Amino acid sequence: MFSGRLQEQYTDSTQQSETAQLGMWVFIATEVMFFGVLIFSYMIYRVAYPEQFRLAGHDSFILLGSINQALLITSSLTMVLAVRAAKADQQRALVLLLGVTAALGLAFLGVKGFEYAKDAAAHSVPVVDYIFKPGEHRPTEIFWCFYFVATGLHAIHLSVGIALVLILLVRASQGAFSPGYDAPLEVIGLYWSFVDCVWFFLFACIYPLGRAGP
Amino acid sequence: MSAVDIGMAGAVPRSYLGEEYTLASWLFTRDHKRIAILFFVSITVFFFIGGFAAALIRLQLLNPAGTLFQPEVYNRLFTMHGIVMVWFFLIPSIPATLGNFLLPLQIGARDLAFPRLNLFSWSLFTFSGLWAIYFIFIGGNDTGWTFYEPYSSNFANGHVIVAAVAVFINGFSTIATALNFVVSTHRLRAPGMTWFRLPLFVWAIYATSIVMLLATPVLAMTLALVAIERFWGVGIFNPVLGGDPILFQHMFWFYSHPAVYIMILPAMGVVSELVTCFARCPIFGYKGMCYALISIAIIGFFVWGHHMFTAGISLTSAVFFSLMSFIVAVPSAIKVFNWTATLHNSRISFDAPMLYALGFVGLFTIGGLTGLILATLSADIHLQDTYFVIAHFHFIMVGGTVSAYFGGLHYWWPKITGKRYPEMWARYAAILTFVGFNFTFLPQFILGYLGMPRRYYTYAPDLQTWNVLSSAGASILAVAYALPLIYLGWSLFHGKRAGPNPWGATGLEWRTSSPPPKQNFPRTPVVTELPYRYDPRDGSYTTQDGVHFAEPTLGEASV
Amino acid sequence: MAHVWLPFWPKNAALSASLIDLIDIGEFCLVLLILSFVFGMMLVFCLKYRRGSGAARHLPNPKSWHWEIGWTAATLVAFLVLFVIGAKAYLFLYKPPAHYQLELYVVGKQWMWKIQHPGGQREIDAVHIPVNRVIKVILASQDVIHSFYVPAFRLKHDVVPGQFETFWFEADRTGSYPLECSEFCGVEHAHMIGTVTVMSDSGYARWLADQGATESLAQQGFGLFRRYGCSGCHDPASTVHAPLLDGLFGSVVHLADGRSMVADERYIRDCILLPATQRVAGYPPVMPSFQGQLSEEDLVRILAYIKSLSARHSP
Amino acid sequence: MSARMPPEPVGPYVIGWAVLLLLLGLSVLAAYEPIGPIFQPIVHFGIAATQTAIVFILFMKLRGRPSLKWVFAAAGFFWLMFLFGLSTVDYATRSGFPLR
Ligand code: HEA
Ligand code: HEA
Ligand code: HEC
Ligand code: CUA
Ligand SMILES: [Cu+2]
Repeated sequence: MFSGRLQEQYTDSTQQSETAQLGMWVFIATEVMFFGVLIFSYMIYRVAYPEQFRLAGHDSFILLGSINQALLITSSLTMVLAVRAAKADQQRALVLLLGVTAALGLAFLGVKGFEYAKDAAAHSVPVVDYIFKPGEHRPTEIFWCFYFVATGLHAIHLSVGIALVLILLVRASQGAFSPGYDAPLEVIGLYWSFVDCVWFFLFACIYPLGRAGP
Repeated sequence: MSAVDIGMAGAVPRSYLGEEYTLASWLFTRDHKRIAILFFVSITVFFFIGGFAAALIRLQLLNPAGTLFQPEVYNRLFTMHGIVMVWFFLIPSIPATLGNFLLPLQIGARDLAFPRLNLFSWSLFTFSGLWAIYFIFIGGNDTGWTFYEPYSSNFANGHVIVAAVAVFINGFSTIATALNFVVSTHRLRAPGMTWFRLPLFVWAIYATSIVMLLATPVLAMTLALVAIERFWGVGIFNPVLGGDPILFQHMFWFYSHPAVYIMILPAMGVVSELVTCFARCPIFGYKGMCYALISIAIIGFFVWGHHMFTAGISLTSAVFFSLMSFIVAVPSAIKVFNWTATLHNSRISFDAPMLYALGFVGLFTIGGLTGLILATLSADIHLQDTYFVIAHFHFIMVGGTVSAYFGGLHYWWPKITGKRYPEMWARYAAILTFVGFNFTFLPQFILGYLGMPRRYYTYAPDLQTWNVLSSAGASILAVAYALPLIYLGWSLFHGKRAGPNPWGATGLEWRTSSPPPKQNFPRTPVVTELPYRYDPRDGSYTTQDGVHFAEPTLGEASV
Repeated sequence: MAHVWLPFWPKNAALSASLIDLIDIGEFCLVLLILSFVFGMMLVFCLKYRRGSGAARHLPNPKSWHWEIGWTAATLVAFLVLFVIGAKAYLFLYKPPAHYQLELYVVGKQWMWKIQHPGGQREIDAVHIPVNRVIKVILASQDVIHSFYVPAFRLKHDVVPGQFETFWFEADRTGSYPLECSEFCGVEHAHMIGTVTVMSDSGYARWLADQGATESLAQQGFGLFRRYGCSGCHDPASTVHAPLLDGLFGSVVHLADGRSMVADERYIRDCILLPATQRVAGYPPVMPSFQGQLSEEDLVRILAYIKSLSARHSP
Repeated sequence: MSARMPPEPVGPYVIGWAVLLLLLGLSVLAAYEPIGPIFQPIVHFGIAATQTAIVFILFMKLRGRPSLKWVFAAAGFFWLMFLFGLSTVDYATRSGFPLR
């Protein structure tokens, strides 16, 4: 999918690039199902235990979650600008923007790690160290299970994205991309922006709960 | 038929088999045909592992006291049997081998859209297969292939996490292959190959791939949640936390019912090819067959609750799911009737692939009709989780899909290897499969109605007769399945050379040499015809690129 | 009584079995009919149109949809008929009964069935019931999912941990019949079996008396109600502002978050184990959770006690 | 894709980025407003969906002529509706739900 030359089953590089993008869209459809079913299970319990989820959500750190969302949104911008730079044959800008994208992704992971540490300090890790706050009962643990599974899987996806962007960075600095050949950038750009979208929904699941009083 | 006939001027290019001989040229190939062979080898290994477990199951059930194996061992046997057969054999069987080999050929492409992804898919499959073998060696697990909560996370004794990981990785291999098929079908069709000129096998693989793409991620997530719950000790299905075990069933069957159509749709595609070719008559209702495939794929997503009729879902939803289960059977009925109608006004020769195909139609119909009985709400209260269910799905999956798989394998064997298999032996094997199959699984319907629950290592003594019959049948079946392994292997070295189109079939895959060259076609074919332009009056046919031929002499293959 | 005249037909001992058998026999006949039709056609065509035969063949007709529409419509109609019949019977058989003459409390546990009778009699892997009585069964599981299956009644219902399931049956012949667990539940799943003994009224009365039960289930429940401190709050004399449980069972309860529920077995179970999830409107949220303190069997006893309160007070 | 196109304007991307941040701010603000248990999920998931739509259309270039890409971009979401919808048939009518 990422080799530079035209493969034998294609007639021209436009067909090849379009096809690669289509492939990524199909993959994104499967990712929607993957995260969608997790959010589905969350919704079932949220409807069943509204009060408990409110209490549990109250203990999440909305400031960190928001900072992270801002980081991701910005990284999506730099990623799409990187693709644009390649199309305009601006090699220095391309390398720079890819670098910024990866850095923003790493910053997200850093903040996330810090947030996990704070969750642990607040005794919100089921089984390992979990203390019920006043009014809380067992279903709050379901909320925290969901929290760790969902954000963990998202972090794994993001790490894969960072690795891919770093590969692109190396290849871009070797001058691999040109206005005539940017399919890998387009494809990985799609992936990157999609991982960003997943976060929008996780944010809506986790952080706004239980902030406004009953 | 000379090389000129099939539009290949000059020297015949070297076949994909003869390109290179090193191991690396196989393991790192990006040729869809070689990858198909790689898959073929892998899943054959798993078929025999799963079949070995089946043999042990039937051995245990010879005796009502169930003294051969400890209960723990028996539970691990059927779990391993189910997991291996479903995920490591049947789901990849037709798509990843025949599909991989034939899809590009039938649409007139040089390869799939993403050859590296294709190889990656096989590597993932192998990796998951190694996990599965590791899993078997460390003793397996005892949850059944359904991993029901909360048993699998908090109570099971075996290696649930290892099993879940194996299936999880396997799922991504499935997704990669399906993605490749979908994109290739959209983008790489030869000029003139419109949607309604696609062979039904391509339609079937396409429909299957759509189901794989939309369903498999759900399984991946569900099993990930099970593994995490088991590892961590708490999780979202745990009733102690207020979790709902039935939610797990919803999520599992949202995948697993569509998955049973993943297992049957490709078989339907294969059988459609075989029936028309050997009946030398165009398929009856080609478009109806296409729509039926797609509607099975779609409606198949709305019926999952029929596995949960007795599990405590609401009565309203049980009624709804029962209704949908009946509706999804309508397109299957269309297919059965169309296959039968194709035989009308035809010119049938009973070569081994056709025998397998006829066996498929019969056994699938029995399996499908008993599926309807299970979908009838009142009947399912009695029959749920009994041997009736076991018989139902073996009829469809073994009598149906496995037969179709063997039929397709024989049919395309000359294309894949360039060699003819010994026809007489193959017919014996096909007939033996049919006989052995019915011996094995017909008694199980009776056992089920008499109330023998599944997953029992011991049973009431008055049921022994039926169980003995079933075990006896299974030993016939084992022979019938071992036979092709022997003579197909033999034909690799001693088989007669096959021409490019030994059966006189119309598809593009027959318009290149056997075995095909690495690039598939010397030059991209241009499609001008509908598929299946056979003439029953004299057996002549017109290939999809518009060349008319007389009926081939099938030699020993004619009746 | 299909087993009398059909070979290999299993014994039938209940209303439900007769009904299900009737539908199944009809369906089997239909299936056989269709099979012989399909197989017959295939056979005829295969013989008539085999390659060597001299049958007249014509150019395949141009496409007409008549046949396809015809058989699609026919199957659809047949399917809808089957669906309706099956669904009606299911709703009849699976709806919790409005009226019943006896209750049976069943707790499934790896790998045994524990049965409690309202009179306080207990048995393991054996069920004794009177003939011709509508019996309501309340199912609970202590660990994993089991399934309560009596082939002679053609009935089963899964037993799901974390909730009460209810269903009913009415046996109509005396005798003893196997009881099985049909949902895989672990090593000895195959040994989670027992017998259901259907007895005449007098035999049943004698059996009950012979069990030597001194306290009824509700009385045992009352003991627990005091022991676990429930009465400390729910007693009319208590100073805590907690609802009186008299007449609760079967009534409609309004919850603090605006929903209203029928107080059935599941509701009461959740009140005791997960009180935080359903606060009754107008009361302080002080009721503690008894999750992990009460076994399934004790829960069943308390439930029987709370139900008995309704029986006493409702009109 | 072909070489030597005039570079795309940066403006729309930057505006999109700003709107996304704005929506994030809105979401945080809404979290602190007592809007009730019904509106809460509607508002927050609505914001997430809007954000996703912006990213899909702008950053992931789903603009222009209708194409196959649209179908697959929508497929996952469309299909999730069946999972949510049909399971809800069960949960909404099961005795005891929402409490299970
Ligand atoms: C390839 C696999 C496959 C296929 C295609 C099917 C197809 C069908 N299945 Fe099956 N099924 C399984 C594999 C499959 N199944 C498995 C593995 C299980 C058990 C899982 C487990 O618990 O481990 C299972 C279990 C299962 C159950 C649950 C049983 C239980 O546990 O209680 C039910 C219930 O409704 C069911 C129904 C159906 C129906 C209605 C169809 C229909 O699609 C069939 C349609 C076909 C026909 C109907 C035949 C042709 C039609 C005609 C000739 C028309 C004329 C007919 C009339 C007019 C009546 N299946
Ligand atoms: C695709 C799938 C597939 C296939 C092909 C098969 C094939 C067979 N199955 Fe399988 N089966 C399942 C899928 C499949 N099964 C599933 C999903 C379950 C449910 C598991 C669960 O409950 O979790 C199940 C459960 C199951 C049970 C019920 C176990 C129980 O509930 O207690 C039984 C019992 O008879 C059985 C028998 C057989 C037999 C006899 C074959 C035969 O067709 C196999 C024939 C093949 C061979 C025998 C191998 C070839 C020959 C040799 C290797 C030569 C050497 C042979 C000998 C030494 C005899 N199967
Ligand atoms: C500390 C006091 C307290 C104790 C102890 C207590 N309860 Fe309660 N209970 C309450 C209050 C207050 C309510 C109403 C608010 C609520 O629903 O939580 C209630 C509600 C209930 C309800 C629902 C009543 C209705 O009208 O819907 C049931 C059933 C119940 N309790 C049973 C029990 C049982 C059984 C026990 C003992 C195992 C028990 N309670 C112990 C205080 C208590
Ligand atoms: Cu209990 Cu099986
Ligand atoms: Cu199904």
